[in-house]
Amino acid sequence: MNDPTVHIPVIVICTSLIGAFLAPVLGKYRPALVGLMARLIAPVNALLLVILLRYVDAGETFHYYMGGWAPPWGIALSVDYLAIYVALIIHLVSAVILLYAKDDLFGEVRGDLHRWYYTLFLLLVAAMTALAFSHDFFNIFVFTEIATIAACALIAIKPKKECIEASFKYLILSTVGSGFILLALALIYMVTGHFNLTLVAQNMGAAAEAYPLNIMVSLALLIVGFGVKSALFPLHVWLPDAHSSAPSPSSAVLSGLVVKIYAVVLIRIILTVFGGEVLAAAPIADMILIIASVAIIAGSLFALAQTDIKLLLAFSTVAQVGYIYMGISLLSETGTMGGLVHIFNHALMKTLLFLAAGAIIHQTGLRKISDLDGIAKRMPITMAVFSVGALSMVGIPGFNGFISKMYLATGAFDAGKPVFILVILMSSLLNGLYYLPIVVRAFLGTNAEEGKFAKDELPLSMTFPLVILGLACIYFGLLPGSLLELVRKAAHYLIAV
Amino acid sequence: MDDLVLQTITRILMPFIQVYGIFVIVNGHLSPGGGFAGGTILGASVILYALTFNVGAAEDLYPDDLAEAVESSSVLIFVLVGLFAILMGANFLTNIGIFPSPETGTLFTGGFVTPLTLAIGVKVASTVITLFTHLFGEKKP
Amino acid sequence: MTEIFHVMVLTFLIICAIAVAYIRDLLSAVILFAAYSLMMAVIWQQLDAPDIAMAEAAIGAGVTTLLFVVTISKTRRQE
Amino acid sequence: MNIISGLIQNYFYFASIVIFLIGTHVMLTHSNLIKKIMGMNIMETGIFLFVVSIGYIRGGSAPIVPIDGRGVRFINPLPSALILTGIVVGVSLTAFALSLVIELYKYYGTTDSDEIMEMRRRER
Repeated sequence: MNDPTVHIPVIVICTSLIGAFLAPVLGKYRPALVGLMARLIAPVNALLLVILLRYVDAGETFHYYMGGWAPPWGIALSVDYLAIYVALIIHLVSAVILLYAKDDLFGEVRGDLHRWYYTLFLLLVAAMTALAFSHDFFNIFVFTEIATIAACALIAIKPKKECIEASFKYLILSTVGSGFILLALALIYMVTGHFNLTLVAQNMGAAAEAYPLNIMVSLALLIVGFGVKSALFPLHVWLPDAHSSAPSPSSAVLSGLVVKIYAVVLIRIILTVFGGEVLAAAPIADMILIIASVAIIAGSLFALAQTDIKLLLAFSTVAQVGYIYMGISLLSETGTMGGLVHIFNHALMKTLLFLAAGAIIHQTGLRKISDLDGIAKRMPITMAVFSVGALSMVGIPGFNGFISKMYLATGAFDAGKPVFILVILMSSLLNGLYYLPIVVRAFLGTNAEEGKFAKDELPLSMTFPLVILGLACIYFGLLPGSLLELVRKAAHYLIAV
Repeated sequence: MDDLVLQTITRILMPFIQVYGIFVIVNGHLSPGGGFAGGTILGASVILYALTFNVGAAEDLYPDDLAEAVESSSVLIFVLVGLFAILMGANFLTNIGIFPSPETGTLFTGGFVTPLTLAIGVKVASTVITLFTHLFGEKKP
Repeated sequence: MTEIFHVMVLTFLIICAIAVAYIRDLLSAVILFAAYSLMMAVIWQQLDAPDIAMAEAAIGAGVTTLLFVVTISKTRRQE
Repeated sequence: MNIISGLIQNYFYFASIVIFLIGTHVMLTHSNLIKKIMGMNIMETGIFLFVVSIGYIRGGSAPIVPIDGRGVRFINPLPSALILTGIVVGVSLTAFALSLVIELYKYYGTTDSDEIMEMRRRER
């Protein structure tokens, strides 16, 4: 273990942490440097993760023991394809969001709070990365809590009463969720005697035989606990307010990353710890499948009724989380791949849409969809990019949303449940119904002042991330090969156990 | 609250509370307690001071700038000590023997556990104080 | 004998919790909550977890109560 | 009868679940925000009690190695460590929530969630 590459997971988490706690001090004396530091940390970490990926590709996945203590005593990090994949998404997307945040923050957050904004953001990134790598219930609990507090604070930092209210609602509900998670961990610990995921998985078979009630109750509590945090359909009530009222960069990171990381953790626990026997004993996967389908349809229907653009995007997130859960609970390899690919694709699309909506609000102050007639004449680049995101969401071939939907549909077919293809088709239709009118209005509407297409008046720091995300959407729609290769390995890991 | 008796007793009591807090912190690896409990006790002494005099006095005693610096640097110390182990070729937070480790039961047996709990204790004390002054004073939290 | 003591303390805890739920005066509820936390510290000592007992006595009975009192003094006292 | 004897033997579990339920009830049904936060704390302590009582052995001793190093039966320290972290998290959640309540009071002049909802409805 003398190769320094093996330390990369820890280094990635630590650099984010160091950045988070350097930001307030640095921001006091050199305000200009804070943003620069934050914008440097994420890409550098992404680069490190790519190096780690190469290393794992050459050898095999391994576990990293904190302090050199082996599992029964120490805390382990699992360095596998799933973790690296998720961590890569986190750092790439947050790098783009941080680029965008530079100018957008001035409109939404008080100047002296900027340094604290970066602190919270980097803390959130560190906690999410740690969650992706965690191989230990103890770590999962601790970092879930850190991520929750940081996410709530990222909403409440905007001094408006809607934000504070939404943040409070989020806080209370996710505390209930954390309580359930802790109770579930206690029940699992009670019968298996370990916190380490591998050791728990080894003891799970015997424990499930001797104490089936404990295992079932803990499974239910875990699903509810992480379901609240990842806004699984009937438990999503906090999400629309929180995601729509937050500052735009916060909305993007909350909707694009935070919600999904809890889904990943839940899925990792269910598939690797509980394993096939427990899942076979009760129709857990089928139940999640049905809940996810309801989430997809209901989220889209709710979104259809919205008049506020950010609220619409927030409800769309509820539907898209349904896709992720659906893909993975199909329990076929292509289905799992579909769910995992959708994590990446949705992170790109939703970040893009929230940032574009944020740019519109930043520039014009318009939030109502009916006011957006002819907005493309004033902001052509933003609206062109928004259209790319909207078309991806609908799942037009050639954009990345299509790839994940295709895999989901194939997965449903493979799993012998072709009914769910219908759900996917229907939701695509609904997505089209609420996304395309915005695009059509913006380009063809005549409400705004007549005239030629003007140049966007956005600063470069806001246009550039938007364009990058738009190009990425198209690139991964046309050439998804390398992405799919990585996802296939991650899915293998989940299914194999 | 200009009560002479309270103020005098607080003046007398504060060092004892603080010494107890520091004792709990540095003995964290030998006896119950540790950075968290000790840090809270340490912070409570300053809160007692703030309650008997006034919040402004406590803010003068422990200004915001100092609090920010202390909080950030204590976390940084923790992380850097962990990263130092990587530099020495071991895993993160490995207790490498750069600190003296005499026989069991004496104070510095924990290797770098003692400096780490010290960092935690300082951080917690500082956080408790700033929480209080920010909630009680007129400043925004 | 310890069992009887445990059951007594636990009963006290439950009564405290119910009282916190039904008292309209927030300040009284906070004081009851402090008593609850202190009893919790006793239970943790009984459960051989002195670490938590210490943290709970300092945090639950001390800092949390203080924060509640400060908040109530800044807002309304009656529910 | 089986259930009752089980309850009597595991009175710690029983009490912790009762406390958890009281806390959740306070948290979800009371309209006052400060009461909600108190309920949150009570709920958390209920869970903590449950977790710690898992690691408890009757007749064991606290997990501190005595200086002469004799072997005694210790209780399991891992749940204690988890709960210590839980308490830290709990107090930071409480502090954050309380500061949010103060902010809300500045905007609405009340700490009652029903009244806040009413005001918001009227604004629309």
